[in-house]
Amino acid sequence: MESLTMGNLMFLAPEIAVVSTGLIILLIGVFMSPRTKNVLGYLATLGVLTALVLTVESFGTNAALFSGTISIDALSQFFKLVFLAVALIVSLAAIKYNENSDHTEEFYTLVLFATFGMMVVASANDLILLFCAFELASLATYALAGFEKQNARSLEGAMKYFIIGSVSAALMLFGISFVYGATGTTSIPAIAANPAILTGNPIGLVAIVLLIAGFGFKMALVPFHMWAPDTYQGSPSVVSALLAAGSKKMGFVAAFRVFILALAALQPDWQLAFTVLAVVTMTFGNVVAVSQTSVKRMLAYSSLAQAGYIAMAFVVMTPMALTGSIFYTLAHAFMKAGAFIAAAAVVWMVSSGKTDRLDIPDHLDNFKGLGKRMPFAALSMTIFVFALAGIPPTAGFMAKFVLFSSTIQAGMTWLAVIAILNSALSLFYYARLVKYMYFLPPEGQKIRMPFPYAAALLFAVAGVLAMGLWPEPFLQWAMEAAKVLV
Amino acid sequence: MIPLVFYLGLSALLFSIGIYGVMTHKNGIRMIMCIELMLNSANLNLVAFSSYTGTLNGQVFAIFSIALAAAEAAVGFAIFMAIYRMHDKINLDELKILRW
Amino acid sequence: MVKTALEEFAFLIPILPALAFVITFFFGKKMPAGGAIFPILAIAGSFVISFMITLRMLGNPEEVISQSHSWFAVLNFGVLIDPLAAVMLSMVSFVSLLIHIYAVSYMSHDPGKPRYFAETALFTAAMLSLVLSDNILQFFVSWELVGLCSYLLIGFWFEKPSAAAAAKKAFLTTRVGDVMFLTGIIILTSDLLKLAGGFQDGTYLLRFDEIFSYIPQLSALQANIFGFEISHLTIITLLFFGGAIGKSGQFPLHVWLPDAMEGPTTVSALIHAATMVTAGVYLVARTFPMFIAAPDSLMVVAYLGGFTALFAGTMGIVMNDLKRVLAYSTISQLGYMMLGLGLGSVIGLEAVGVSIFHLINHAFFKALLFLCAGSVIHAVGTQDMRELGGVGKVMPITAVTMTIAALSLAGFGIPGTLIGTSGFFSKDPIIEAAYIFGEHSNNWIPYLFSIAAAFLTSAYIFRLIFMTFTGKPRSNYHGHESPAIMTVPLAILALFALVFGGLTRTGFMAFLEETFTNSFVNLNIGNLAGIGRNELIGTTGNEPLLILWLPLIVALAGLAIAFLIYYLRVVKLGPLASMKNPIYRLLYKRYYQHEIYTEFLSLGIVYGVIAFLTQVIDVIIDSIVEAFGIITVGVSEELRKVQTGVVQNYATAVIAGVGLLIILVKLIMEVI
Amino acid sequence: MLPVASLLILVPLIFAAVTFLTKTKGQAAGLGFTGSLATLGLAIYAYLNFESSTAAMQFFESMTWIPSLGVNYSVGIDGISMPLILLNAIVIPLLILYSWKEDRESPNRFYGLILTMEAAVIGVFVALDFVVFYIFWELTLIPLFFMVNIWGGEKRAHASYKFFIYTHVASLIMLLGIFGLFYASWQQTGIPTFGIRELIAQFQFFESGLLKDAIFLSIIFGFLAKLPTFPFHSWLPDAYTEAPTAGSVLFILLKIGGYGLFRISLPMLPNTGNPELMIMMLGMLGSFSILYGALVALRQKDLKRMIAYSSLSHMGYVILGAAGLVTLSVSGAMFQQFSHGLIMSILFMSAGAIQTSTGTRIINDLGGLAKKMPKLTVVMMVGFMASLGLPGLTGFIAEFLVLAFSYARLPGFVLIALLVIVITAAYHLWAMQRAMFGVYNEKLGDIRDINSMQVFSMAAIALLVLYFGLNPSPVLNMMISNSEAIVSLAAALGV
Repeated sequence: MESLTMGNLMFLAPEIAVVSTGLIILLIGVFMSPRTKNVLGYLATLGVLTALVLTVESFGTNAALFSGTISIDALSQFFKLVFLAVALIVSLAAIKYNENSDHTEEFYTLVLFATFGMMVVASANDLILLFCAFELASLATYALAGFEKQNARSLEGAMKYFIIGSVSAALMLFGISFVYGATGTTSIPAIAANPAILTGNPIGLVAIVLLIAGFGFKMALVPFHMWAPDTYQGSPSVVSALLAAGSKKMGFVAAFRVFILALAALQPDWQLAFTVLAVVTMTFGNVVAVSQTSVKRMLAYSSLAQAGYIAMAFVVMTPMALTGSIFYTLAHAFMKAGAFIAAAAVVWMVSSGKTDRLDIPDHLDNFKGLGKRMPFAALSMTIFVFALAGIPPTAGFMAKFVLFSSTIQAGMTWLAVIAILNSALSLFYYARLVKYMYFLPPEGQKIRMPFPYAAALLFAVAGVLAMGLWPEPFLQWAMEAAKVLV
Repeated sequence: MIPLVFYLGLSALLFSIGIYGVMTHKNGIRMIMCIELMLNSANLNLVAFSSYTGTLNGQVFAIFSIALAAAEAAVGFAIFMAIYRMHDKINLDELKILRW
Repeated sequence: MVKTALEEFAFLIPILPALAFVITFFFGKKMPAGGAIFPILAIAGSFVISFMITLRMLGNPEEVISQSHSWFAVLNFGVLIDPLAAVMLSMVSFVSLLIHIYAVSYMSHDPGKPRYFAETALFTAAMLSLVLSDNILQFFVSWELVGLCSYLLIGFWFEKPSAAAAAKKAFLTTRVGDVMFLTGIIILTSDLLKLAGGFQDGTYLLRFDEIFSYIPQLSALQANIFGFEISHLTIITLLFFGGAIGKSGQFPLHVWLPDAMEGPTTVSALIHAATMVTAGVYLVARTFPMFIAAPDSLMVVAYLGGFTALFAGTMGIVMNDLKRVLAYSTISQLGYMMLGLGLGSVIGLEAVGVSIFHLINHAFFKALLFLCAGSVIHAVGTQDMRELGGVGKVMPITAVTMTIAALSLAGFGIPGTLIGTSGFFSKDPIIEAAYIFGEHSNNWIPYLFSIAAAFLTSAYIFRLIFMTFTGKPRSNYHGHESPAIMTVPLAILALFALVFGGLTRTGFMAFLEETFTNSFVNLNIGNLAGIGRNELIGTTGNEPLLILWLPLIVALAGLAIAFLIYYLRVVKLGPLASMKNPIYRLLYKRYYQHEIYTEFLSLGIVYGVIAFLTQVIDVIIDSIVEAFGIITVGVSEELRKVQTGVVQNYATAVIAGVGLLIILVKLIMEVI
Repeated sequence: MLPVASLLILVPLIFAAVTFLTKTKGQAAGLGFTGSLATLGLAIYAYLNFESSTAAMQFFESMTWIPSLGVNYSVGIDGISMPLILLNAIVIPLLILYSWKEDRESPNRFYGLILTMEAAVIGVFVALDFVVFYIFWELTLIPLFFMVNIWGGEKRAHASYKFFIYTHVASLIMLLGIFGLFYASWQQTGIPTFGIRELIAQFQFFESGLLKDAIFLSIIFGFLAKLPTFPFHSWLPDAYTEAPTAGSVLFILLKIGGYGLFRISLPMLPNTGNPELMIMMLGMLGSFSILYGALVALRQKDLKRMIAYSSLSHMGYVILGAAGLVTLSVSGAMFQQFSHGLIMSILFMSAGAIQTSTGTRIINDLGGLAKKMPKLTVVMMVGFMASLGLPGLTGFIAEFLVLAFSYARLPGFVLIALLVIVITAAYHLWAMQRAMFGVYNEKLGDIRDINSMQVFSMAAIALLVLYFGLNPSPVLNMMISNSEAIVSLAAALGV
């Protein structure tokens, strides 16, 4: 039990940066008038950026803090990178979203606290901490999802998110309690140390499935996904970006740590479970996405499918596969966050222009001729959807490239074929979006793109293309992260 | 001393009741109560295990989770308040604009 | 091979007209007479060169001109002028020259002059290159090009639907033959590669000497088709002959030639009488060593040729269209040439001499016939003989020259002497050869064919003469004699049609005998015949007197009948020559070829059935692909309904998911 | 020595990027044309410095890209790719000239996409690393997808989806094969590499014949669907027909399927579990495509659709020649790719011109156009004659080589192909007679002949068809030295 020194506090510098920014914003926000509150957005962005830099700085460091409840390793750092990247995009875009609202400080505080929660989950090495951080992130995002108190959709989305979220929290806690009961500890390494007790008895299986349900809710794996489409569609686009790109990954990192590290002994069981879930999820997501008319809902289903791909790592379980899916999480963070921000831009355009249909602001028809109305938004959206479809040279392609190839390496050709057919199918609805944006006549005049959206999109596009054209460094990091797991 | 199985049985029972409630009830408040029920059954588990395994993590954990449950309830009620303001009732099954 | 300045120019023979084509095609519009002058000069040049070469070659036939250049891969293009090629070159360039001159006037009123002269020039170039090609591939290339020009020129008046249709028919029908020819070449190529064991440096695959040098091995290769052991050489030669059938309008691929008369008459004269249609005969003559060394091939040639000669005659006798009669006569004469070549199985190399001799003479008198017909049509404006009559009075020169041509075609002359028309000296030997063949193999069919055809020939040609030039005008036309520029070529041709045969008979034969024994190839036809199981016996000219006279007698008979019916009109064949008479109808409908080929085979079977079925398959394949999309969308539409929007159901789903997952994993774990 | 291979990709790409930013049509067309000319210049430079007599890789460049996956950016040019690069570099400037006078919405996109396409296609040709290869391979989809969708016909959306997804699936299956190749060789050598030549060289050492066949088949499927060949052609007629003229021509220049066949599949073929069977399969597909395409084309009412099917029929020769696996048959197949590119460009340009001036493509609604459009008729005649394999034009050289030299190995299939020649002639002449000859259909009103730009571009291509038909050696020799290399590989294994 080592004392809390300045030295090892430095390892938490990113987290501290995020939290303190959040608190500061909360404090000073109270004394600001709505017009001046835009500053907060930039402040938050700055804070996240700092944290991002600090995280990248601290790559390659390994440490165990607070009597081993927190472990700083490649895995945690990588996922912090993911979360911070998303947080950056979101807070940039949110500057426009929060224009002249007097709840700006609350919004940013919630975003930052949610990010903090995710970051802690990424490095949590003890089930208690993991659960608490998980809940922290969840609670913050519940509030965010329902942020538009006057908007029925937002509220409904938040409600569903909340109910299913807390149910699965309960399931998770129940599962954890069994694990604890069987092993007598909550520390992940310790659990891994004495697997014997779990393997034999049936509650091991129950515990696993309950945990899968708990994490699967965040990962949005079928059938724990039901909330996702509604919430993604209902809640403000920037929040949807945070949910789809950020908190989803939190589910994955938690699952990585708990299953692969703690419950390695029960691999056959959860491997099997994940096989079913992955296949069902990717297929369901892609098939249902085909018939969607609300773009955000379509993106929601597509992110189901993506979750299915990422979950293939639990099935294949080779270093390559883990590298692939970890790489995929970052790629997906950029693609999906970017896509939602683009949708946000369109929603803003629609609500600012009176002509278009407002009942479903993100309806496909509102994307008609976007190439003419908001060229940059259209272009970046095109890049994102083609990336999601895995068309080179984008992050999506590289991610699929590594992940799918790993299934071949592991000799699971059948899985590869399923995944490939799925990604071919996904092209169908992505291409349709492109068609609406470029091939249909615009209904309305050209609109200047607000800077915050532009900046956020630019960052996302940069990420997508960078990971597609120069994947080497990211791959290296992902490999390092994967090493932690095997 | 009461065998562990009893505790587990009880918590399982509570948990099932909670599940049943979540699945059947329409009213938001009741649902939250059911969820609390599920959480608490888990807490019961934790405490029972902790006393049987002789480690304290369980009890610590239980306290944490109680706190979290409270926070959760708070957020939940906030959302329901907003819903209530809009619809004058919180029958959750009637909120289905978002579907398909 | 002695180098002389002359053969340095050999390559110019085809090049000059080709250049003329380019110039006339692009700049003809701005020039007088549509730039006819260039083709005429160019072809004159080609004629001079070829004629001088021929003259020199008469001196020492062993010294042939042969130049080869690599074209691509192992194939080459080149010039080979041996006696056979020499005479053909001279004839082609000469006739083409005359017809070009004639055309200056004949086409004078046509706006499309430049195109016409360009295309005929191109044709001449292609034809000449065909004649002097030293390898089978170049031969085929030129072969196709003349086909193209024929297509273009038949369709010269493309606004006329009938012309466009005829052009297409001609191209397609000959195409059938061409494909056989090409197949032959392809089989030959792969056989040669097999025999030569890959590519030899320095030698050009597909050059005639190379091909001929492998004849024995080729003949030795056996293929088993439907249980018959057939020599590759036979297959190849028959496929070549297939090409010849198409080009030279032999049965059953002759149908295009009569329709081809839709083109300008000069075109018919040049392409569909004198030169192109004889390419088939030339092909067989050119590859004669292969034919004679291939068992049974020459037999087929003989039968088909003889049959065509008769078959076409029967149709010629009922046609009322001036040019169609001539067209059928052309087919029939080409049949004679084929027959002559086919009889090489008994008279050996002499066959080449005989039939090429007939080819040359035919070129003269048939071109003459067409040009005369042309001048009649040009003057009178119709080519339906039922509307003509008495044209002789207004167009004396035309009448005279045409009569000479007719005599030559019918083959009048006194056997045993040197008195007689060209046709006589070249046609009778063929008939005699047929007799020898019959005598030797007790198989008189070819002979009967040829005699009967001879009778029909004189019958239909004099029917034409009488109907056209004698009697009263049967319609009010305003004829006038054609200008000198047209009549002079007529006169020249008439001269040749009259005396060429008589003058050159013996020398010509002897000259052509040298074709395959010279500095290029040196073959012993006797041995080759042995390989082909053909025994050569004797030569023509010493048969019983009756046999020598018989052709003349039947010709006279034909003349007499035509005279009675169409000049004196003492015999009325009202019912006989009416549609009620089934035989007449059969002939007049040309044995229902159109119905059988065009409507039944092409439109019915190929287009209507096969292509249709394929299209159905295509639709099926396509709809399978489409089905994927449709099914996916449908499934999606249904599956999205799972998302009811009621939160309790969502919770239920979660719980159910947990339950199911536990059971599933449990079960599978048990199984494994 | 310039790094030509890379420049050939970069130059059009850069010009494309700039073109997208232009505002007026003048700028767009001008920039596009300059860009394509620059590319042509590079291609000619490459050709002049190209050594035809060797099969070795020339203008080779390589640099590491993703070391952890053994991916290198390596490019080079040899006798297989050089002619196809030339083909693209030559036709695309002419294509831009052809469409010079057409005014259409957002020209900047139009010309930008054309250049992007050129870059992508050339990228496929020069790529020597499977990843680079695949990236450009997929990249070719996007410009065409946009082309068809923005400027296409009525059913453009449907057609473009069909094409996009169909070929994408095929490419993904190919990608699986590539993965298999990659890992199998990684296991053996212990070094990860995506180098095309290295992997192909390693292919023969794989133990399991089944694995080999699986890899071979899945890779070749991608190529066959792209060529395309019966029965994987359903996307072709719709896409070719609905595309704007420029799009159809770009489709025609998209010779990557056949290229892959020669670059990747043929060298692998002798080492597969059962080479004879594979050869038979290819031969069958080839001759069936020839027959099938011709028969279906025979019944088409739509001129463009007929041309599309005839293109299918012609591509059959590529497969047949490849299956022949004799130096000259393979060269013939390669030459067919080259000649097909030129000829079909003329045909689609003609069809496009007819549609723009008469407003219809239905053959029976046309008639007697020769009277009103003499210039077009002449060029179109050359195209049609070349397409039906008239000697003296490129089509014949290719077909003769393929047929004559595949015969030894696949006589039956060659005979089928020979029969088809008549059908081919039939539908070409039928269309010619109905559309161009006969009485002018007055319902079409007063129509204009093709403009001078179009005359120039089409005539230029026609002259190339004629020139390479009379003197194929310049192109053919490059191919021969490479086909020798391929065939000797096979011969060494007694295939």
